[in-house]
Amino acid sequence: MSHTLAADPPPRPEYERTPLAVDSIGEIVRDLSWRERLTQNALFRRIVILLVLAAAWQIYATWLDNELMMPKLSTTLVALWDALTNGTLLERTLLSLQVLVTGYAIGVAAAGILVSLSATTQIGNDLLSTLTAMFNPLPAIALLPLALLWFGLGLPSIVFVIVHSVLWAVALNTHSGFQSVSETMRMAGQTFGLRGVRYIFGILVPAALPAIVSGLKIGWAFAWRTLIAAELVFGASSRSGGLGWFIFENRVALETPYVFAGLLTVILIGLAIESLVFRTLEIHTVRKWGMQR
Amino acid sequence: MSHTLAADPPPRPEYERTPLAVDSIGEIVRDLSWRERLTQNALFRRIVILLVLAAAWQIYATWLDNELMMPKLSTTLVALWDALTNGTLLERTLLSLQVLVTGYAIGVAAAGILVSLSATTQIGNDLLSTLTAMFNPLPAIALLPLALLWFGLGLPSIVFVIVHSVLWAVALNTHSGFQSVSETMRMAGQTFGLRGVRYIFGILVPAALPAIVSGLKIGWAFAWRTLIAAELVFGASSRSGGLGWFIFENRVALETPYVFAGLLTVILIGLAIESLVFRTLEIHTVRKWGMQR
Amino acid sequence: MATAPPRDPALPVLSAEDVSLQYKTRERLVTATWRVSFKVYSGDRFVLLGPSGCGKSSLLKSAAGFLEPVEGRIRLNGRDIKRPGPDRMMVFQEFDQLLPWKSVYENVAYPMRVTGRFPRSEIDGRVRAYLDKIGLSRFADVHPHMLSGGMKQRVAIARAMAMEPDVLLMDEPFAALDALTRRTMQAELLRLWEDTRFTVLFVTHSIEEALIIGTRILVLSPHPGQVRAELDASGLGFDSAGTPRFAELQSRIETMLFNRSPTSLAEAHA
Amino acid sequence: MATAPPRDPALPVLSAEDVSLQYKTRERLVTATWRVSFKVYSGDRFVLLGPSGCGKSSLLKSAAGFLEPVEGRIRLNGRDIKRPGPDRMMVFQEFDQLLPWKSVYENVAYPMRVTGRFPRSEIDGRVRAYLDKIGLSRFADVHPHMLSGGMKQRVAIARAMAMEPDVLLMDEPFAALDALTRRTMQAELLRLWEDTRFTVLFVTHSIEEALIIGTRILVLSPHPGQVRAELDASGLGFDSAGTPRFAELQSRIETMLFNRSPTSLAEAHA
Amino acid sequence: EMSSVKVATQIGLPYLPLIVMQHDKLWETAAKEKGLDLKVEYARLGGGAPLNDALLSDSVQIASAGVAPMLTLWDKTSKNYGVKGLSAINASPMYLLTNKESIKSIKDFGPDDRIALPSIKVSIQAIVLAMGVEQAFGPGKSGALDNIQVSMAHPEAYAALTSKAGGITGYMASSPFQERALKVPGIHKVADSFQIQGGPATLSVIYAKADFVKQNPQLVAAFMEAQKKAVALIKSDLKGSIDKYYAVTGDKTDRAIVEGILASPEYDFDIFPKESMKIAEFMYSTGALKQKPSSWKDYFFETVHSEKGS
Ligand SMILES: Nc1ncnc2c1ncn2[C@@H]1O[C@H](COP(=O)(O)OP(=O)(O)OP(=O)(O)O)[C@@H](O)[C@H]1O
Ligand SMILES: Nc1ncnc2c1ncn2[C@@H]1O[C@H](COP(=O)(O)OP(=O)(O)OP(=O)(O)O)[C@@H](O)[C@H]1O
Ligand SMILES: [Mg+2]
Ligand SMILES: [Mg+2]
Repeated sequence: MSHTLAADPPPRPEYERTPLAVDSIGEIVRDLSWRERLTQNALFRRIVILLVLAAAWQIYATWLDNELMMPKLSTTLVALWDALTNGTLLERTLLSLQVLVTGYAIGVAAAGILVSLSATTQIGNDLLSTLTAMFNPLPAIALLPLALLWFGLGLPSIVFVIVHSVLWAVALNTHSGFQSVSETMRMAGQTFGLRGVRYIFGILVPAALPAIVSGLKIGWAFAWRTLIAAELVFGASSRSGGLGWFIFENRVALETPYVFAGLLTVILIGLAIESLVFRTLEIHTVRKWGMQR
Repeated sequence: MSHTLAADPPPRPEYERTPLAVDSIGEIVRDLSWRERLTQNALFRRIVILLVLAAAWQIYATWLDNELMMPKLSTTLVALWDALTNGTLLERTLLSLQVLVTGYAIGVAAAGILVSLSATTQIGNDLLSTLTAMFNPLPAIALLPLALLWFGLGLPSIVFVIVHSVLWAVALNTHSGFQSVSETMRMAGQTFGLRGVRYIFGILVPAALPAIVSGLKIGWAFAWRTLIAAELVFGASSRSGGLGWFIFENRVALETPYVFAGLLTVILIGLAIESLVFRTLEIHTVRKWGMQR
Repeated sequence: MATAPPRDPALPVLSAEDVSLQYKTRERLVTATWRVSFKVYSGDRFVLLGPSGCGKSSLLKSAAGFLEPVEGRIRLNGRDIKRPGPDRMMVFQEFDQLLPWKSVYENVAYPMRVTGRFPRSEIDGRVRAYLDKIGLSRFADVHPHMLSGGMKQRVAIARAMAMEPDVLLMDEPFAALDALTRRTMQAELLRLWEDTRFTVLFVTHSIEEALIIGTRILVLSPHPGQVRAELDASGLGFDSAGTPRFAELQSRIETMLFNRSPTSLAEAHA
Repeated sequence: MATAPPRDPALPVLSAEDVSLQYKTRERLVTATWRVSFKVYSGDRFVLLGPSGCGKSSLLKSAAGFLEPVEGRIRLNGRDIKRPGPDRMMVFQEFDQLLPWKSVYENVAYPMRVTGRFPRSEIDGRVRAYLDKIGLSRFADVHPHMLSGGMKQRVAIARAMAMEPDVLLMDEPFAALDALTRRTMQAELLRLWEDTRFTVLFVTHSIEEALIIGTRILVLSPHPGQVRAELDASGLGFDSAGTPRFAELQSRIETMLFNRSPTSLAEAHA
Repeated sequence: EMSSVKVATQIGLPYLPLIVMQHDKLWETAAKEKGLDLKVEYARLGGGAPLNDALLSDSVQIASAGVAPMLTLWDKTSKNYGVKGLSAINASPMYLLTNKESIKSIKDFGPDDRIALPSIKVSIQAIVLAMGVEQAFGPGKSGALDNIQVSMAHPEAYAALTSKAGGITGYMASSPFQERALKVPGIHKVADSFQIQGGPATLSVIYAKADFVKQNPQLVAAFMEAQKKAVALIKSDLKGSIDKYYAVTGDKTDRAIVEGILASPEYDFDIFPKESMKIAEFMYSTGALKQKPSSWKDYFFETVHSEKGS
């Protein structure tokens, strides 16, 4: 880097101005081309992505030509429509959602308690990290005997297994979020005399919200996975089979389009929850607060 | 709040002092009682927790007195010892670990690519959030047909399923971590002319490390869960299967102590990985950097 | 609400006795202050003055109850300070002390709400009055991330002052403010003090500000901080800026801090 | 490594033409500056002076390439500024601009490494020299979270200055520094400028500092920032502090900023 | 002809002939005699559905599972892959067990009872039980006990029945769980599948895609020979075959129990299907099969047509 010393800046006159009294300046809008407008529309981009994925599915399945392994999207949609109107898909989905929401709520609440303990006491901290390291990797079948013994057959056992899948993920993320709260923010909260639960909900939870939300998202997804798997493994009786059972039944009967219709239901619900619940939550909290872009 | 105006503070003499030249002051140590010392020792606290859990297991199982549903810890330990020395547990665990690590590594790498895309382009961002919302809730069985079609029966298919379970969780957390990086830190990185991959690895990754680490932890746990479940489905090819198959075989043979020995292996590995890998990582990064307490 | 214990005005509100503060991390041990003693009496406007890194913020944090001395003791009204409490409000040096999830209004109102120090009905009025004083009424419902650095600091100042705490701890509160705003804030602080005679512990880098704000000035030596001098600055205010006592005190402090005659400073430029 | 384009000294390095800056969020629209024009020539030490919240930081961010004007244009060497680059180093107002995962040494060395602006062999020497200048050699291998506020700012200053950029953007870099350190840093900046004649765009709240540091001073009106005046301050330095020209300029600016006679300020206290 | 094939089974005693084949490399040997070099890999999977997927995706060439999954697969693939049975493996009974003294027949199960079985509605246990229910409650009433059936894997069902946990009072089992359960005090048999199906009936079968059978006639012939040989070996040397079973699977089940089951006259290995039509007809009547086979030969390859079957 060679610096040739610049010549002195040119002499310029001084000046003074009287600023205009501009009390409120409206939005200054630049013209955007329709292309910019379109690409800046999140909904549009999302729809494009979905269409591309749908086309990929249809084309791959057509090329594969193996309806028993992978039906075409069109076939799946027909099956979905049929299962919704003539079949029991709706009812089963609702049943599953109910179990799911119950398990999810309990899991999140349990995570809240565990993390609150760990945020306030040293032993709670150790307890959380030890329990998480131990139990998080355990597959649901490990819990089967306990679930059976404690809750017997049916929904409570599935709820128990879902709680297991939600609890650790949410707790881990929340805990890590709490740990990352800046020292200044903590101190600010403490000077207000906040302690215990009020401190956790007044300072730590909002400050760690980005981490909590992504924990909630992961927990939600894992709750689904576990639900579908758990309904196959145990507890399904003819009265109470949910979406998981719907998929399993059709799989055994080799009604593959219906299997995919079931899976498509899971996908669609996932999309709906993400855009209606989580995105809305994010927009009205962490984004509005400038904690996430 | 009533304020009685305080009397004026008492007059005091001014004074000046010459500060001592204290070049280096060593650590000023307060005496700690042995109780404080013990409770401040993380290892000790952890061991206490483990002992309490072990005792709870032993007592509950003894009270329950149902070896088929839940064997005593002592019985399980005997079975574990037997399976390790006379049986194939070690070999199977190693096989599983190998598959696990492969799947985990691929999953984390894939998450890295996806998140890098989403950090640099708007469409990548939409792609990530859409894909995650769609695929994360899908249970592994949904992937079986694809896995079989693409990879056939064997380890690659299990790896594929594990990748699925790791990918989304890690991607979600990393993405959320990236989004939470403070504007000032981003701008600082950009003034150095960092862009693309160098910007991601130079600024975003270290700045989002707490979130990434908890994503890695969750991913690791779910890789285990998925492995155990997938090994049941994919079973054992000519050679012996992994840990999941070990658990399944013993379950079918009603050798419950061996089932629990297998699960105990999962727990012990979980503890080992947490304290050796993740904790070490945290201590040498985010804690050292003051990003987490 | 803690009713204030009956105070003997001859006893200090806050007393530091041979306070050494250390930060311990895995790799390093940093001594922030070494055997610092001082006494703050009720109604004092006590200024901590010293070079960057000499432990001023650390002393303030210790007084707030966030940092336990490794040696010596720091006491509030005769009792060892164990933890933070709403009787001591603190304005931090960092800009991220506002709660990002609360609007400017809510940030000021929140401590009053949670401590119950004021009846609910009074809170709104107080918040509005203080927002007015800091000139941010128009930004009442804006979230902190939309404020400039100086605006954030002003909100933090309003938040602390509105609480009318018994002890107000301020860590370079006006450093990010322009000359005019700074003057206004200083004047506001003095006016409030006239009204309610709380105790202030104030950290600043500006000698002039120290003289205007402070009644007592504690000068600290460079890292690790030790007491260099304690000076009396009572009776000095905005209007004394030109007076000989002001100038004399100013140059005395400059000598202490710069450790050479103040005029020679210009040489640094040559 | 961008080789600097041949420059006509009669052309400005940086020019803002009717720049309006706005922040848009879902709930609110904030206009930071409105139709601000100025020209910075090569070798200028250009100071932005104005009340808190008037858009100084926003203008600096816009010059750095982080904020696109909604109206008007801001140009560097005749080209529209599209994105940040290592030819413009910036010292931010916030304390969290250091990379927490790098030691003090690494923080200063890092930009030099990644831009390749200096040969590898030179870097170590430069870093040590600058750490020495800011008085933090003893803290070279400490991580930023273990530094005091002022120490952090000093590291950021060293980081920017060590890069010897063509344009140096500094947002209240010395606000968190004590009087002595501040003087030293100011002197250091001036000495460096004498050596390499880079261009500085400098934000400050202190009128005195503006006069010492600046060759041109742009005075902005309160929110939303508009140009109030552009003044010539060349030839003023530390040693001019007592001179009539210094005092005259100072009071002229005070009048502009305070919008009333500077003496009446003391009344704020009464 | 292919030089390398994969065979998939599930775990359990029914697959003993395949295990003997694996242990003694019988298929390889038989192929060699026909001048073919063959490499065989045996995989054991944990369920019926993945087994079907494996076959359909050509991950394996030969699969072995219960009669019911084979029939479903035949029904669904008749127009493309033409999956059919190659041979039967074994005939063995399944017991309906209970831990309630008061239950003596299928009719005695009340609304508060719970019958555990692997995969309600779709497993072979569920189908045979439904046949039994129809016999007990009358034509068209095969679903009478549907409401008290619950899906539960064998090990859990066994544990629940024997320890009276989770409200399980009935369990449609199979070997070796049923034999073990009967040794537990308080457990007794209510019905068995031979009773319901009217005699010894095939439980597990071997099946493959039509393409494989058509394109590899020699291999298939060699396979049949090998299986016959394995069956003969088991019949002549049961103890030795059990040794092989333990060597290959590493199963930990008590040897006395295994020997007891295999020595029982009800447990028979045979390559010819028995009573499979009853199941097929029943599945057609409940709608599980869309097409009605006119005879068992519709869903078995000619490999076993020449002999008697049903
Ligand atoms: N990220 C942001 N989002 C929305 N508005 C903002 C943002 N940053 C600044 N503003 C607004 O823009 C205006 C100018 O802010 P800026 O930070 O440029 O002021 P400043 O002159 O640097 O003030 P200070 O001296 O207090 O630092 C302020 O009114 C502020 O509210
Ligand atoms: N969290 C911390 N961990 C370790 N050391 C720290 C920490 N905070 C401060 N220090 C060290 O303690 C010493 C005093 O810091 P402190 O923040 O009290 O200084 P200060 O007087 O407030 O300085 P400034 O005027 O620059 O804000 C410094 O040497 C600093 O390195
Ligand atoms: Mg400080
Ligand atoms: Mg600013």
